Amino acid sequence: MGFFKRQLPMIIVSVVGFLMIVSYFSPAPFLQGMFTGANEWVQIIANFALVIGVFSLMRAHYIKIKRKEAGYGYSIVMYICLIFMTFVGLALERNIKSGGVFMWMFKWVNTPLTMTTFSLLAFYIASAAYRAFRARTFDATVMLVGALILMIGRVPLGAMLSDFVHQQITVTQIIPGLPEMAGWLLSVPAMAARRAIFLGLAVGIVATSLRILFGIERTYMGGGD
Amino acid sequence: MSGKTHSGKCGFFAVSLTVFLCIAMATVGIGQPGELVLPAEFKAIDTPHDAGKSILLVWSRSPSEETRADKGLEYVIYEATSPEGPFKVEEKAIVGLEDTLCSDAPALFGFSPRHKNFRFVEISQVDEETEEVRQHWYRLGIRDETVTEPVMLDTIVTAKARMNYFMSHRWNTLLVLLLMAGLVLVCIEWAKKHPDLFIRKIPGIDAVDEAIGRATEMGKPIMYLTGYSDIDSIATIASINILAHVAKKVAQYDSRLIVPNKWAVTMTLTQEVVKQAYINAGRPDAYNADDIFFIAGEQFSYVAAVDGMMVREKPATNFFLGSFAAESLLLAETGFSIGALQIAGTDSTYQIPFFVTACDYCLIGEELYAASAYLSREPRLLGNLKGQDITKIILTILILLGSVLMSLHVFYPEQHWLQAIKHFFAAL
Amino acid sequence: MIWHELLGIWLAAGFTLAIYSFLYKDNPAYKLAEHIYVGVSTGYLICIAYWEVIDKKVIAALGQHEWIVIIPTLMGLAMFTRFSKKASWVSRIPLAFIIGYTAGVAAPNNIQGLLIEHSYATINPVLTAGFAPQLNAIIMLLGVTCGMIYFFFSVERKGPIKVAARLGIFFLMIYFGVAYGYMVMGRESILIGRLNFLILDWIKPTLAAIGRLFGG
Amino acid sequence: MNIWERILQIDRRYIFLLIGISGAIPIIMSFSLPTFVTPEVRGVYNAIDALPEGAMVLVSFDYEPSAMPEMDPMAKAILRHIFGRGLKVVGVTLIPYGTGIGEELFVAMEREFNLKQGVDYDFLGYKPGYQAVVLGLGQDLKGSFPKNFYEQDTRTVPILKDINSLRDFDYMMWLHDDAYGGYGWIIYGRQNYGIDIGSGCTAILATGMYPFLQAEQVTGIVGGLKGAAEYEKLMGYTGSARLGMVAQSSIHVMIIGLILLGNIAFILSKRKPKKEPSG
Repeated sequence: MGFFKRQLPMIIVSVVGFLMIVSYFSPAPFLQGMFTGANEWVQIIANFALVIGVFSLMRAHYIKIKRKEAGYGYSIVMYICLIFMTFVGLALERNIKSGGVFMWMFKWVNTPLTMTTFSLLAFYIASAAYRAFRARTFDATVMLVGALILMIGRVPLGAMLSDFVHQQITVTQIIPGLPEMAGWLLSVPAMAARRAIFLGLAVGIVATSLRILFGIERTYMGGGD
Repeated sequence: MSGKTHSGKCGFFAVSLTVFLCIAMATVGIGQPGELVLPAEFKAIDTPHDAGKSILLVWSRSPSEETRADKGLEYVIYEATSPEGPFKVEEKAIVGLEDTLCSDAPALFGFSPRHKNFRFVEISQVDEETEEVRQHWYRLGIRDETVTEPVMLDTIVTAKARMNYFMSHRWNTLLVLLLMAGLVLVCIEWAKKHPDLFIRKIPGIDAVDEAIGRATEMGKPIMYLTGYSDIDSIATIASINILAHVAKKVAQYDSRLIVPNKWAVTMTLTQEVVKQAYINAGRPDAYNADDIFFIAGEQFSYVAAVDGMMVREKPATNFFLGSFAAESLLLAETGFSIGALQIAGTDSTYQIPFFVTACDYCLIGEELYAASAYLSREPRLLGNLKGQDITKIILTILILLGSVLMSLHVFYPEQHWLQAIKHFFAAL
Repeated sequence: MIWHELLGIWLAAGFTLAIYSFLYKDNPAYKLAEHIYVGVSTGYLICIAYWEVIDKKVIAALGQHEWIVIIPTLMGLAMFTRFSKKASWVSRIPLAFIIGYTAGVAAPNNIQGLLIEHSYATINPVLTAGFAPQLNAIIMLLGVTCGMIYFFFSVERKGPIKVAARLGIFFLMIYFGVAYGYMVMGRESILIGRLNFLILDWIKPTLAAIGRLFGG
Repeated sequence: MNIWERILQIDRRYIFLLIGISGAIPIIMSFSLPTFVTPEVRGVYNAIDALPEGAMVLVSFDYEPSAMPEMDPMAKAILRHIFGRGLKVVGVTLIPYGTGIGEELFVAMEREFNLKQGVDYDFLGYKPGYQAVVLGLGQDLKGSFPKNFYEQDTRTVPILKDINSLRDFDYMMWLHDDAYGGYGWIIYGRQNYGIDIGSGCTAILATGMYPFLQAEQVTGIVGGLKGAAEYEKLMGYTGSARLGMVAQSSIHVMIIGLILLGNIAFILSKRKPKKEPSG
């Protein structure tokens, strides 16, 4: 039994991974077919797994309802919405993409909730910036200056401001305007740092993948040998 | 010298270059601007690194390109199913002067500068009706606005489309992969002999103990998020590896660990990992599977639910490790508002700034992948970090050297080997 | 205006305000919106998963006698063995398949897409025509190499390495600030979208309708 | 605790309030700032304006719902221009979410211009494969989309009668929030089938599109809310984009002001706050 529980999954990981690598380097149709096939298989498995996720969600709310925990009424609402949406989408409407109750729910319930939750970012981005962008240390100051130049330089205000200063004080004309500075910061020093991050990431990702394929790293399977 | 050039092709190009130069000089000597001059060389070869569906037709540039460029000069390819013909009157392909030089397609021909003197076209050998690969024969014509009929070259060429098993233009990827695989294995052996390997401090990971201790003291739970991506992202796997260490410590400290998941597969894996960690810590009874659950499957409903849970459960510590998208700041700011100590780490470069501003500690990019090894202190994994470092050192040296050579190339433009390192890194 | 659209606008406006109420503090309106959101979005996800994957890729394939699709189906079903204590190890097989796939795809793709591509973009002549491009090339090269040195894990930070790593942090900080500033505008426009909806699609038409009602 | 220290520790909910108000007021009051039209937006406008009556325009709706606040005002302004001139539109999308977006826009336009599906416009819908879809459309439109979004046989749809490939379109508008398929429309659509393309994209993506403008692979770029506002200006109306631009500037200035205020307070209070950012 130990073989099926421990070794077999590791063998599958290595074999599947190796085949994927080979198919990356070969144009042979059967390998390419295997690559797309594997991609579809992963999708199919993940979609079956969704049932387990939904089961977990329903169980968590069921426990709340059963124990009549504070706010269990919300869990009942969750149940109603989930069952209603699923019933409409699976049983009532075969063509869910256009018209109908399903798309109406998507358009007037799901989308506004998505957009609104997303838009909370505008508030958070302001409060986080207010708190963190203070000239406390050298590093924090560098961040602050970079953020300010970008924020001012990329709106019309930045251009107007630079033009005004350039016209008033002729000497400042040797200093580039804020939009140019913003563009330069983005394309040179920030790009350099981003590339360094990317190169480090690539090495980290590949090394982690190889550790997994060689069976050196197996913590994700519950660890132990 | 680019490694992409095959020796056979080298010979072919060397010969054809000579022929081309002779003819070019001859025509210039004759200097008849009124006549179209035929290319000196016309050849068919199998398309390298394809599945055997097409061939390439390659010919030397006609000297007329120089003299009659403004006359809409173009080449015409005629096709036949047998060498005797008949060559279909309808053109198989018309080849203009833009983007058809062999040097425009280094993936097929490599970077040799001589390819500037040749043009090519890729021709499918698949029969449109039967979808079978069939051999064809080709002739080349040249024409411009001033002539009604194209001037035809007598040469009839053909090639068999062969199946290639290796995408030769990806040899650089293969080389890097083999190098890294070798380094991984070598460094493991090395680390077994040198267990006391130096690893620099990673502040975010050093804070893990403090963060868990804090939660225990306050009697509040710890929240751990594996991020936005499913298990198809290596960052998620890295995060699950870190979770194993965190869970073990949580079990030892006797705190509560909450792991809300966005994906069913990560939920399954995180349950497995946490359960095993509790077993390893000798406290299997303390493991509660209901604390590792699926909370919502869509990006912002996940945010709404996790944020709601955060303000209600008030965890003392938040871990955000894995891939994150727009939700990074939505989670971290809510975490800040409840006064949680927050440790974040992500490979999503655009989200790192948000985590840096809103969290107490942030693992930047690669540090996320190093964290598991750092926490485990296992020689095999630490040796692996050494391997990563060696790769980066080699990369740094190559980048510096490459830049120096490229600078020299500015002064010696005919020394094409100076571009070799840059060309090695060309993703074709 | 059609009645169901009017209902939709009012519903959407209500949800928008409910979510925004969270900015003040957690409250019943937010909780209600949150639970509805989780229910609806998960239901949506289930339907999409069924129609786009199970129906199109499994049932349709079986209809065309592509029996190979039975293997991933069985692997998918094997995930359910998690509910049994004895057989739960079977679920490791589909997990192993997915992880093998992930690792196998990630390794070469990241070498090509990140490592090779960004190295290629970095290697440029340092000595070029003009002072400005030359300076930029030097700064770029410096930033990339020092940034990489910052990530070295097994090299002690002393002497030149310390200086380089420090310089690397400097470049990283510029990037963080610049990237933050760069993202601000896009985030603002999302809020504008919501405000536009609330004011232009909801409040103003409603006020206009009330005005018509009483103003004759 | 002096005033500066109080400002430093201000409850973040006041910040939220300031942001909300500074965004809402310009929209409520319908403020508008003078809008200057940039050449890249004019490039798209002029290209559409120069099309002969009855010309065919392909529109690809390649953006996700999360980009709708930025993209919808732009898409509406451009579609109004196209339909207002009596041109015909065929819609398509390379991403699954694009179907909902495309359908909704067509429904809105149908009402506004009294259009008829199948005669004045048609929507092909979604097909996976990015570049493969572009290539498929380039070779055989009806073969790669046997049925349109409304489940009709594309061979029987009147508007598609003479449309067999990308070559039969007079212009293409690419509305996108990402470089789907690695700029498949430009690389394959433009280079292989010679279709003129206008790009409409999010502000973040616009920077990355400029090389294509310089290489004349797109006739113009409409970038983000700002681009949409300029297009509305060209069309001669003040829509949500122009109102939104003022609101956006106002929020933007507010955030900058807050950061500056925080720093002034910090310097004047000379007090170290608890939380340090880490790197």
